[in-house]
Order: sequence, then structure tokens, then C-alpha cells
Amino acid sequence: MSLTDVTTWEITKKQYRYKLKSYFGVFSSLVAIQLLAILFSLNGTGMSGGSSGTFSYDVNYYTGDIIQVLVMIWAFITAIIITTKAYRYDDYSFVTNRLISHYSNILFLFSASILAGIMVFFTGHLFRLITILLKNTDSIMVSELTLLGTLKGITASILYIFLCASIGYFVGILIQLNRLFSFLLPVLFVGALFVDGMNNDPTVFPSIISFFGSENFLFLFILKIIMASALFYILAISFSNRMEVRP
Amino acid sequence: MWCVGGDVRLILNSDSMKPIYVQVSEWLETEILNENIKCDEKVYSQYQLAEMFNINPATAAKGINILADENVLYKKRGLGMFVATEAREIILRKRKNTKLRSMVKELAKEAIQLNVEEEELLEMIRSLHQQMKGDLK
Amino acid sequence: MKVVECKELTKRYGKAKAINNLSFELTENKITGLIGRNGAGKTTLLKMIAGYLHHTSGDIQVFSENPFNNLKVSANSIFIDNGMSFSPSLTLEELLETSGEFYPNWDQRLAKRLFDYFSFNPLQSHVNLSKGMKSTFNMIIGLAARCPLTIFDEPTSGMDAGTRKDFYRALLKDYIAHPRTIILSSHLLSEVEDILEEILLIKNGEKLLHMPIEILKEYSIGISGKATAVSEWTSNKETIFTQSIGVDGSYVVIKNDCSLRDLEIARDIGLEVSSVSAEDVCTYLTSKTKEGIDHVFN
Amino acid sequence: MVLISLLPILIVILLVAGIGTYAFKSNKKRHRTPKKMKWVVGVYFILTLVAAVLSYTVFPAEKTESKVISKEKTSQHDEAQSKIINSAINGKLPNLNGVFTKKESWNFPFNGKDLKISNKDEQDYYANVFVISKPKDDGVIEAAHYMGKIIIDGVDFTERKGSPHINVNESILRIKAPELVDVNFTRFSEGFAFDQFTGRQSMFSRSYFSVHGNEFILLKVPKSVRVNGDFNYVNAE
Repeated sequence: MSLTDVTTWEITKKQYRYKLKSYFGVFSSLVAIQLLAILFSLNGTGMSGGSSGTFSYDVNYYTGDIIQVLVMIWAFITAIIITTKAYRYDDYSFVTNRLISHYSNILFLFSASILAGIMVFFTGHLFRLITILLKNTDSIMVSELTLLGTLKGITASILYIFLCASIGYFVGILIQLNRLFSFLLPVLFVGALFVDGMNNDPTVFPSIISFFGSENFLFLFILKIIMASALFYILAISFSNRMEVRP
Repeated sequence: MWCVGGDVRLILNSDSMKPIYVQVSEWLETEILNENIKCDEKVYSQYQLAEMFNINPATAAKGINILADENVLYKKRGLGMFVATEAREIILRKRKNTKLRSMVKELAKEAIQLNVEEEELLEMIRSLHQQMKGDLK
Repeated sequence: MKVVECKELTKRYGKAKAINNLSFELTENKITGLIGRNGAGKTTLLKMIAGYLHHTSGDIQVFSENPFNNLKVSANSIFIDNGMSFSPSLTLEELLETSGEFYPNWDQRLAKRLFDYFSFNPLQSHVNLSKGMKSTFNMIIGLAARCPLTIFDEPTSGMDAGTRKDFYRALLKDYIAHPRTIILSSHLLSEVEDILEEILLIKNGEKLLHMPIEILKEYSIGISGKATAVSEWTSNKETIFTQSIGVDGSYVVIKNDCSLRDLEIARDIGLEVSSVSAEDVCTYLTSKTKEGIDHVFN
Repeated sequence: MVLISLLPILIVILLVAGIGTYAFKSNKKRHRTPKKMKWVVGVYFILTLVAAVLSYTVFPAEKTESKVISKEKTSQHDEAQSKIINSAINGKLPNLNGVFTKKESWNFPFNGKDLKISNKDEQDYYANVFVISKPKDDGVIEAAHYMGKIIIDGVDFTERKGSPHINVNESILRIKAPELVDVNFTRFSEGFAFDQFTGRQSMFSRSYFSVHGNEFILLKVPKSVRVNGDFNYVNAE
């Protein structure tokens, strides 16, 4: 009997390649979400107008914010779903262990975030095109990004999506550990929102959001996202190390 | 008597009470008696037998080993099992002493239960024996 | 070399013990049948060997390592059951290719030929297969992977009679060509006994016996005759099963540790001595009471 | 209040969760061929790609690349304009320093002694008028229209707005409103992730800011001309 020796990295690569194919369904839900986001965005996010003497103006604002936000929620949900039984055990039909399963999931989520981020950018253009065709305005203002700006924007978009995925992954693992969390976590979250906003001066959530959102240096932003998502993944991995397969 | 080849698997009846390795060894004995395998010829390996009869190779090996223990087969190192020169005699002797004897014992027992007298039984055996001898020829 | 080694292995679910103080060893390149009734703990034991579940106490070693969450064990073993989860995004053909990437001994030619023999559609998805077809497909993966430790948990569930026969034949032929350690669990011993070398019989998570299958066939003998005579003759023997037949007849299965002399005495006092098939021995050993289901109606 | 403001967010989250779970999970159960799924995603991706190409090429919108003026800049403009106007009202016209630019100028020969400024206009147009007395009598009224930047939501519309019509008839200088300018535009942004690192408004400080642009008319009149009407005398610095 000759036993095969394999390394973690070698199998991680194989599992990752397998997951790219086997979790392909996430992208069909991504398409559905993006179409929904376009629908929501068609209303525009705002209007402003005014006049002074002989000069008057009306501005309709359209942003890709909704697309971005919905895709972030999608990433969150997707990450939860791949921790559920139906998906978690796919890799156990082949060679793996817990750590490899996590590593390949993280790699998968990262790749999915990259693709989703790029698709957010393109979907933004699809949305723009649809709006142009539907709208009758004498002028369309496109604050066109430079190539560098575009790349920075896509990077930021991807990282936001990835952050949501890592939170979702952590939440998913908690729920797999104990079903109670699926009830407890939303209650805690909404409860915290209420408590925070009780005196009409929320501080905790805005400061968490501005921790990322107000960071104008891309490098520091990347660092913050990586640190935060690494934290969630490390917690998820350490919590799930004793979990059994198909018990 | 045996239909070798084709559907060999049918030969072995796993429902029969005899352990399969005994059946394997008996099948080999019959092959030797019928001179399908001759003296100093190689017999089937345990793997060939396992495949033929759809049984575990270890079971087949046990069947071979019985014959080896009885000196029907001998081992050539690295080459496998071969039929001994005196194989036929050993088998015939054994069958007479064990198989035939136990069959006769059963026969006698049944005859006693059915109140068949010794003479009547012997007569039955005699006539059937002659009839079958003729048939086989 | 020992492939699987369990010492006082116990697995507890809450208070219930699925596996209780189980000790056994499986040596290299044997086909072992894990036999037991439904709920005996077969699947739990196999999943512990495959490294899916962890044990509560005792010790379990596969390839001399603790199998739980162990990459070496995972890479050198394969666990086939009908709960195997495959992504619906991959076609059956792609699943075979993926398996080939993971298992170094994978025989794509064998896989493909079995695949064609059982007339699978390469473009189909695993979820769309019927139960029997799923089992057949999983079995192809289990065979073609040629893992040093191959575990089949109730592999034939849902298969039709013909496919079962084909499967056991294929398993045996591939085993002869490429010997490896195979564990086969089943509640139907008669179906698998011919291809087994060893049998591990468990009941309520405990080991009843672990021995070569041929020895099991001589493990016990059946005695039948007049009830009084039978009970007298068997009074100092270990009975496994009793059944009354007719008005005053009875059939008793005892452990076969009597001498030839004993048996001749039995014959002489008019008792009938018969051998007991391995299947029946297992049924009797694992039944709830010594009278079997008749107990309920008495 | 908090509840009401959270409600739509919660509804959206639930909706997305529902769709995401349904669209993804149903793949596990429903009979669907893997190939179809790949088609759907592939076609959508190509569609967005085509859309991106079209939105860059076929629809050449008014592109304001790198012309977007930040909020800070805008308020700087606003302050600078007010400062100059205030100073001028107090009699001192400071250096314009590019805050105001001369849009149009006129020269009117004038030999009268009194000049009346009429900037009453039916269109409710009003512009400050500042008058500088020239050191000598050269018989020419020099008029100029100065305009500060009009910035609406970061976009400079100064060019769009025209100058008023000015003419001198007998002793009356009339200021007539320029043509009405109505700007109606649609503004796109890729989303907050794109705005965050491109110096545009970040996601939390987004407000619709604008400077409507101050304007004034500067008259230089001969020394002896007396001006009356609505105006301020200023001295240029």
C-alpha cells in the first residue's frame, strides 16, 4: 500500500478550481440581483432644481449606489449560503479537510467579489444606457472617470463586496454552529440599530461606516478591509474547526 | 458432468450448506478426476478462481490450501500450485472414506426410518448402480 | 499493516451511545463487511473512519493517524454513500474529471467504461438522477478512485438486482486487479458474503464478532428435533436462537464448540444437525431477543 | 422616526435575501441543466459589456471629465464672490483676481451730463451696477459685464449664461435681461465606491451644492457725468 502525500496548498488549488465550477449558481443569482438593482435605480436617487433670475436648472441624479449596495447584500447572503449544508458538503465528496475547505471558500468568495465588482461597473453602464433611452433630457452629464479613477473605483467596489462576503461567511458559520443564531443575530442587529439611534443621534453605526467610507487613501482603505475581513475569517475558521461533516 | 466455462458461477450454489471454500476444493478435485487438469499441471490461481466463482480471493485460497494440505497439490515457489502425481488416488480414497461413507450412512438411516430391509436396500443399490454404469458408458 | 485501528472507541450523541467501546483492527488489502441492523451504528462508525465525525472517547487510527479533519486520511480514502453531495452546476462528465484531479490513482478509462456501461448521460446533472442511478454513479467514483481505503456505506441502496450483481462483480474484479482495503457496509449479508474476506458484526454500537467470513459459517450449528430432547442436549451450550416448530418440536442454534462425539450423540438421539448460513447467524446474533419476532406474538 | 427610516432598508434587505436565496438555492433542487445556467450568466455579461461600450461611444454625453469642482472649491468661489461684491457695495472694488471675469464690454459715446440707469426689467433680472468716475471727460461710457462662476453640483455652467443687453439711449442706460437659460440635465455617478477615491463627494457628505454666480456691471463714466438710479460708486483699487 503506497499512500499519497499531498500538501494543503495543492489541494486548496484543486478545491478552488472545483468550487469555481460547482458554485456557479451564485452568478445566476447575481444576474437576478443586478437586474433588480437596475429596476430600483431607474427612479433616480434624487432631483434638485432652482433658478436665479434668468438662469434655472433641473438636475436628475442617478447613481450606481443601489447596484453596489444590492450586490454587497448579495455577497453577504451568498457567503451565508455556501456555509449551509447543501453547499458545505460538496467539497467533502473529494479530498479536503476543514482548513482547505475554508481556504478554498475564501478564495472563491474573493474571486466572486472580483467578478461581482467588475459586473457592478458594467451593470452601471447598462443602467445608464437604459436611462438614456428612457429619459428625455437635453443633456446628460457624465462625470467621466479617468482610467486610474475607474480602476480605483472598481477596486473599492470589489473590496466593499468582499468585506460583506466575509461578514456573511462569519455569520453563516455561527448559524451552522447553532441554529439559534439565525434568529439571534438579526434581532441583535436591529436592536443595536434602535439603541444606537434612540436619542436621534446614532454614533456607533455611522462611525463604523465612516471608518471605511471616509477613508480617502486607497492604500489605507485596502488595509482596513483586509484586516477586517481577515478578522471575520479567522473567527469563522477557529469556531468551526470541530464541526463534523454530514453528522 | 460440469459445464466449465460459460456460466461457471451457476455451478457454485451459495445457498448450499457447504462452505464455499469446500465447494471450490471439490470443484478442483472433480477437475482433476476428470483429467481436465493433469498431473504436474498448474492449477488455477486463487485470483482466477475468485473471478470465476465471484468470491473473495482469500476464500479461493482456502479452497486451494485444503488440497495442498491433503497433498493433492504441491507448491512450486513463485510459480503457483501444481497437481501432484498421486492426486487422483488421494482424491478417490478421500471421497470413498468420507463422502461416500457419509452418504451411505444417511442412506442406511433413511432406510431404517422407512422400514426398508437390508436385502431390499442392497437390491435397490445394485440395480441402480448397474443402470447408471451403463448410462455413463 | 494496520489500516484501521479502533480501541475502546465510543461515540455519544447526548446520552445515547451510537458506538460503544468498540475495538478492532482492519489489516491491509482485505474486503471487510460491516454488518449490522438498521441503527446499529454502521454509518456512524464509517464516518468516523472517514474523518467526518469525531469520537467521544477511546482511540481511532487510520493509516496510524487520527482521521478527523486529517488531510492524509482524506487523500487516501474515499467514502461512498448515497448522501454524497455533488454540485448541480457540474455535469456528470465534469464530476468524473474533477474526481480524477483529486485522486492520484484515478482510472479514467475504467470510470468512462463503467459510465457508458450503465448508460449515463454525460451532460446530466447529479441532482436529476434517480436514487439507484445516484448510487451507481457514486459507486463508479468509489471504484475508479482506487483509494488505499475505500469505504462503501450501503452502496447498493436503490439499485436494481442486475445492477447490484454488476456492482459486486465489478468491485471484485477491480479488487483482484488492484488490491486495497475495502469496507462494505450492508444489512444484507447474503448479498455480499461471497466477496468478503472478513466480517465485522455490530449491534447497538458494540462489536459482536470480527472474523474471517469462512469461520463465521462454521460458527454455529442448528439442532432440531423433539423439544425436550433438544433442550436437554443444548442445556450446557451457548444458545443463539430458539424457535418452536409444530407441537413439540424445536430448532435451536448454538455456538459451534462441541466435539464430534457430542454431535454423534445428538444424531443418535434423533436430533438433526444442520449448518447455519452466515446470513442467518448474523440475523440471530443481532436480533433483539433469542426468539426473534415470534417473541412479540407469544 | 428611527423605525420609519429603517423600514425601507429592512424591506430591501429581505427582498434581496429572498431573491438571492431563491435564485441560488433553487439550483440545488430544481431540475436544471448546468449548461443553461452558464448561458444566462454569459449572455448577461456580454450584454453589460456591449452596454458599456455603447455608453462610452454611441452616446457621447456631455462629459465633464476632471472638471468636477469639489464642494470646497465651490464654497471658496462663493465666498470670494460675496467678498468682492460686499466690498464693492461699500465703495471699494478690489482686484478681481479671476473671481469675476469680463464677459462682454461696450463703449457708448456720451456727451450729456446726466445719466439715468434703468435696470427695471420685467423678467426680474437684477445685477449690481458699480460706477467708476473716470479722471477726465472723454465722452465715452465704458460698460462691462462681469460674471462669477455658476457651479451647479460641481459642474461649471458659467459659459451657458449670457450677458445682459445694454444700450444708451439719450440719457438713459438700459439694462435688459439676457435670454432665459434653462438647464435640465441628468447626472450619473458610478456609485459611492467610485466617488470615494476620485475626489468626488464621498458617500456620506453628499449634498447638492451650487453657486448661482454673482454678476455685476461696471460702468466707467466721464468725470463730469452725474449718474442716478440704482447703483454704487466705487473706487478701483
